[in-house]
Amino acid sequence: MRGIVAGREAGTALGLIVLCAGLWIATPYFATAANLTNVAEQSAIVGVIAIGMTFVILTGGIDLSVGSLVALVGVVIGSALQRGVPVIAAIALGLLAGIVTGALNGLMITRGPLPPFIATLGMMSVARGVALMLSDGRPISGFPQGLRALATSDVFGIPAPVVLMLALYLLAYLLLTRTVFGRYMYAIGGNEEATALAGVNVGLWKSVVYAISGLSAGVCAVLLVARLNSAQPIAGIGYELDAIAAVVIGGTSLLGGSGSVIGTLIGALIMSVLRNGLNLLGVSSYLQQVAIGVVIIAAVLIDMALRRRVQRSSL
Amino acid sequence: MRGIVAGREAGTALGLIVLCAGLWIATPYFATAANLTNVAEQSAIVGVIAIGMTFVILTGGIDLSVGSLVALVGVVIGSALQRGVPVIAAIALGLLAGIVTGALNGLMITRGPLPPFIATLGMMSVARGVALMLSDGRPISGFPQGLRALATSDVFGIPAPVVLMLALYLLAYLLLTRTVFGRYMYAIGGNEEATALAGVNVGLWKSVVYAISGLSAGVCAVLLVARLNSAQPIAGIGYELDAIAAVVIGGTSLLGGSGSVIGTLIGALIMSVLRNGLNLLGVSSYLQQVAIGVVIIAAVLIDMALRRRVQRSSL
Amino acid sequence: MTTPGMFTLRMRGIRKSFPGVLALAGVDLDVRRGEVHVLLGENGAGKSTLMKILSGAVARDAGTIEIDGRASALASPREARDAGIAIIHQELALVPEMTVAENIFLGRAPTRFGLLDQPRMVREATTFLSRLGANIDPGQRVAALSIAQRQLVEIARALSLNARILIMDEPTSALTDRESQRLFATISGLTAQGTAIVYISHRLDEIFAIGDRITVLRDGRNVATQEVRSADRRDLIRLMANRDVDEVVTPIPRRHGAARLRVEGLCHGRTLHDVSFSVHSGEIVGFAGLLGAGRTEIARAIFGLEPFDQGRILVDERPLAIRSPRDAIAAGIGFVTEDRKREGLVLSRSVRDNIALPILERLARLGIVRRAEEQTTAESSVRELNIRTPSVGQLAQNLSGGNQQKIVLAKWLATGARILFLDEPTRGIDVGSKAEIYLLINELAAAGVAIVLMSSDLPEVLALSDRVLVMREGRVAGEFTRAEANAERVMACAVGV
Amino acid sequence: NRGAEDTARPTVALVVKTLNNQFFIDMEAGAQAAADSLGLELIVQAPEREIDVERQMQIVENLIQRDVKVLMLVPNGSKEIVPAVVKANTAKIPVVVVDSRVDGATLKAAGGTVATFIGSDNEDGGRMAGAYLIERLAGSAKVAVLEGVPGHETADARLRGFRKALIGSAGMQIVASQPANMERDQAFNVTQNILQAHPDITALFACNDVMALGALEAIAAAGKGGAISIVGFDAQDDARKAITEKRMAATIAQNPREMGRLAVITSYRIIKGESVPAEQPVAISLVR
Ligand SMILES: Nc1ncnc2c1ncn2[C@@H]1O[C@H](COP(=O)(O)OP(=O)(O)OP(=O)(O)O)[C@@H](O)[C@H]1O
Ligand SMILES: Nc1ncnc2c1ncn2[C@@H]1O[C@H](COP(=O)(O)OP(=O)(O)OP(=O)(O)O)[C@@H](O)[C@H]1O
Ligand SMILES: [Mg+2]
Ligand SMILES: [Mg+2]
Repeated sequence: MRGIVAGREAGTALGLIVLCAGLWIATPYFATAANLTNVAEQSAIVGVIAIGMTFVILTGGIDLSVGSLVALVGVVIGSALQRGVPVIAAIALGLLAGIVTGALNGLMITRGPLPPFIATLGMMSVARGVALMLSDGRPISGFPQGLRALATSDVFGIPAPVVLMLALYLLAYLLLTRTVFGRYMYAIGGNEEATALAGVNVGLWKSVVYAISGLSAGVCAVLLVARLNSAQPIAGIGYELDAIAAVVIGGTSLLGGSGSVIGTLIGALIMSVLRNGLNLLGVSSYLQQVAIGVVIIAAVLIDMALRRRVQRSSL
Repeated sequence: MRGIVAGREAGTALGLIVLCAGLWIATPYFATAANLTNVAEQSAIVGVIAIGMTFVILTGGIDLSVGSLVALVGVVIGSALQRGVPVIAAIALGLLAGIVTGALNGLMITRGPLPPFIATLGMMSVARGVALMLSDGRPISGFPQGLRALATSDVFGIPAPVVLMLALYLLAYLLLTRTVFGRYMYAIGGNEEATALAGVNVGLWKSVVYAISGLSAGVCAVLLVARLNSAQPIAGIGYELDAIAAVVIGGTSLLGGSGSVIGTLIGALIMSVLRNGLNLLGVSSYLQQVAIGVVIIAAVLIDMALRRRVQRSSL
Repeated sequence: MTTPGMFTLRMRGIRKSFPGVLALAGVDLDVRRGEVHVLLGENGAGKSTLMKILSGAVARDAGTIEIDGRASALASPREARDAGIAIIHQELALVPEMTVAENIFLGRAPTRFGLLDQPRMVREATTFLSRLGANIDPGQRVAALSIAQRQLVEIARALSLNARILIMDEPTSALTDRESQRLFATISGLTAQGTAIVYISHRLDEIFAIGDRITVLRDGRNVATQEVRSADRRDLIRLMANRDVDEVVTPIPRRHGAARLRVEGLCHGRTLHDVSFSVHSGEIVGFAGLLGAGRTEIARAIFGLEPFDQGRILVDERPLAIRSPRDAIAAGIGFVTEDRKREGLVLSRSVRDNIALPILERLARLGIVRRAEEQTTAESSVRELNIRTPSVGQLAQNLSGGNQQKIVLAKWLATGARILFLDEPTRGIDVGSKAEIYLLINELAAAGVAIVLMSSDLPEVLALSDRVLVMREGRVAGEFTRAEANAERVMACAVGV
Repeated sequence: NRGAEDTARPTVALVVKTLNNQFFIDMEAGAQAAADSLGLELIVQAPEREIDVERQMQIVENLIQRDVKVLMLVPNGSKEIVPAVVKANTAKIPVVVVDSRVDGATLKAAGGTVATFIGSDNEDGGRMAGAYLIERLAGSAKVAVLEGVPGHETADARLRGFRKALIGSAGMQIVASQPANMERDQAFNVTQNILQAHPDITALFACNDVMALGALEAIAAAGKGGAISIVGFDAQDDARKAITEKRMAATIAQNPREMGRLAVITSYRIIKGESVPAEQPVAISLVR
């Protein structure tokens, strides 16, 4: 198993390396320290959501509501700050909103029981609507510097958002590989019935997973608000697809039960390196869409091919 | 089993009835012949795509590229007409483009083999880019009346698009329930390995299913172009989600293997009745989003509950 | 130390009905501490349902359960486990993507400071597996195991719970003699420590070997409970089937025609080495061997499921390139697979659809299924193998294990294959139906079908086969005619002494 | 192979809201023409979605890495884009703002500067549209409005302008105001539905021509062609055509080509070291 997981990530990693090598040759602006930092920073936004999404997908589910949650949490934080709530409190409030909404998804899915796709599709629409109502559809801005610092400050030259993202990925990695909860996620995704028969409280753990997804959407919202120095009710549209793409490019199976959070990180990097490269090369924005599609497909193809190779040789 | 299928649709149907009853009471404008014709006409667009989507989902797959295919096919037809190609030929050309792109999806999925989600996500981006390139991002318009007639003419007062949609649903229903191909779709979705072991050429049939999905996106494009009297490279954004929602609201399982196309039709109607009602009631744009989400969830909940009831009482 | 004879478990008036089926119509069951209590009954009698209720997997409609005199709800698997009840499921309940060790400790993995204790998990898994004499790597993914190996993992898991009441629902259905013997040894060890065991099996010999008392169910009702000592085989069968069943297989006299299938020098990775054999029309060739000897692999390779490295396959003496099951079926080959859940059935579809699947093209005109014909075909197969189902419209997943197995058989019989591979064809099938199936196999052979029988049930192989080939570590280790073949010789050859 | 990069021609970048919208395609055309005549290398980039500020910010950040000489920017969010502008400032890249303004207060607070603003005010455009309808319908009409993407600034500004214009005259009554997300097919459906509830409307204002044209088809399909005065925004070719055919009443022209041309010329002057005016208004005009 270890071997295969390693192999899986090797596949995605290779994809990333190929991409970077290509860009390094194609343009002198890519392989500069400044630009690479810049890329890492840009990957943080979707990268953070993708953590929760990895958990959800590992259990065989999906969460389409994250994009709207980013907006909702952002607006909650924004209006809290406007009412003079201290930054820390406002952030806590926002994250709480994210967790609660996520848990609500979990409840609908486990108690309903609704297909995750439907429950979160509905929530996607509801959360967006609520975000718009809370903010009257207007962006909220003018925040204390404390918040902004989250986006601007850095640790030994590494931007704070990147540090935060990496820390969260490390945490998620340990959670998945070292804890009972982690094994449950794999088990539920692999064979929910068997897991329930083994006496695992599947309903509870699934709800927790969706709550975590809500939380990671919340963290993303914090980063986004700090970055744009404004909370927008229409933020985050389409993030769910980017996050899912990162997860699947990272080698996690949409059927659940197999995958890794490291792969997801690489997947997220592939996406932002690609976008960065296309901008640097000044590719026409139409051609960019074609290129993005092609690379998503190519990345997974490489991954698959390499994984077969690994599995065969592991006999 | 017959009983259960009937029950499944009964559930969705009940949802639709409840919704209509509510609107009928809430506004005098809803239950008019003219308005109901409208609703039917508006449901045709997504309704047609949802047919192909039902097939894809029945086999355990998903097709995210349909929205972009609508744009691509539209642009192909549009530019053909501009170059003076006769209407019939232009339409044929467009549908062919749809089939080919769909088959391409199928090929990536069966030969790659790529997860349907990834293959079609990539295609979603590629097809959109190509549509934009073909049209320079500009809408194409000014078409012969022959095309327009597709949208404006009617049969005994029933708009042509509605007639076409109903005809296609009848066809799909027969295909699923009466033909070998139909059985294969259910079998593949239920247990692909066992089906292959029974000597079914799974790869072939899956490719056909995606080609059909491409075709139904093409037909939708024709209706859309005729309706708007213009071909737009940004048409169809988000249609994939509407179509999937219609399918799942219609009681088809995203895991594949069980579901029905009649349910999908009802699901599509629910979506357009809802949007229509919200407009008639003049609900604020923000509240509309909340309402849409709530209804999607409620519809499926009713469906689920009733289905359990039916199964219990089917003694 | 409690006095023997005191009840550990008392179930009273257990009722359970499913849509269209009354599975249990008020069943009683008493199990004593330290005894092996056998549950006997035809396919669909209600054995598994009763045990699923006892293990908290299924909710009962009515009835009470007492453990050591205390009433217990047993509303969830967790509750049952805490009450000291462990179960080996008939339909293996494992997580394919996870390792053997992880499966064994699923739901109660050992931890240190809240973190998983991987090494300890592997260590303990190894001990339980070796206690069963199974050399399975605890780090291996379950998906890569054969059905028999999976069954051993399930057993190891149940043992690791060291429960007071241990339910075994057909634990040996895919095991060969050797593993079964090891299991029985383990069982007597447990009973000696006072563990009560509820044992379900369709292999009567086992029951006489290890059982203390027997409870017979029929159509969800108690028929009898008696001491094994005083029990008589024929009576038991009559109690189960409510009719007389002739167990002795009398081979129908038949002529062996030309070689239908000839396999030459088949090699596949580490599982098959230079396997050669031939099957003639009207002949039944049995494959014996230990678990993992490579029988299933042969069938998989020939059926186009595993691209083999070397070797030729000739059908009617003409070399064939078989790349997919489609090719195999076109060449008149059928394959009753050992893993009905994963390879045999589309569980979410009806009995009808499952039986018709391989022959749909034949049942159709211009791609339109002739439903009347489909219906009659399905119904006649259901009658022929008396599959217990309310209707052919019932979903396969709602049938009992044995009846599911019968569907797989029916499906392939319907194709009218001229060469038939049967891999564990009677796995989990009751005595009565077994006899019918044996008869059927004989009739097929008499009708000129070439049959390859792969079974872990040695008596079965010996009774049916005209020739017996013995596999050992992927090689054909020996060949015996019906006259030469007997249990001792075959086992000796299989083990390699 | 740096060949492509270090041509003698200085590189300038134009980042618009999206290139799926005719308005910005025209702006690009105007800019490209000017760039060619002035011998400038022009990069045009845009997010896929017109409302995606964060993507636009990424594009700006990336182009800063490519050290373009001047950055011409059509912000997707007047306040949200400020951090990106500041980044450009720190990279010593002059910023030319086009069409939509960067919020002055926020910019000052963040210590950022822009070289100049070229464009016209969406709110004025909305007001102009309103005024025209009042005049055309003699101050009395039941009006339907097609809103843009809820919460999107450009459309909201136009809407604000339109509403303000109508405040004065009591006869002008907005009976329905619904979102159609700037899309043609949604505009068609929403209009169809509005006509059911309010068959008696005599005027319709859409926040862009794409929606206006969708409404046009719906009204025609309902057999009300000509009975309802439709006013759009952006003056797309199709809209101009519909107006000459008397199927549409009017639209607001912001002249994106001129904006693009002016932006590039300004950039050229900045590179040359010349000083440029802080405000370069581009006339809005009513096309009728
Ligand atoms: N989930 C279910 N839904 C509907 N019917 C069911 C379900 N589970 C079991 N049954 C029916 O209940 C009856 C008893 O099934 P059960 O599995 O207990 O039989 P069994 O004695 O274990 O048979 P076998 O020896 O084949 O395992 C059968 O007729 C079966 O079809
Ligand atoms: N479906 C399968 N997937 C992967 N490996 C398998 C599969 N079936 C068998 N194997 C492996 O191939 C080897 C031969 O197993 P096979 O099943 O052919 O033995 P067998 O003689 O059929 O005994 P049994 O079927 O009782 O295990 C074993 O090492 C087993 O682990
Ligand atoms: Mg059973
Ligand atoms: Mg086997």
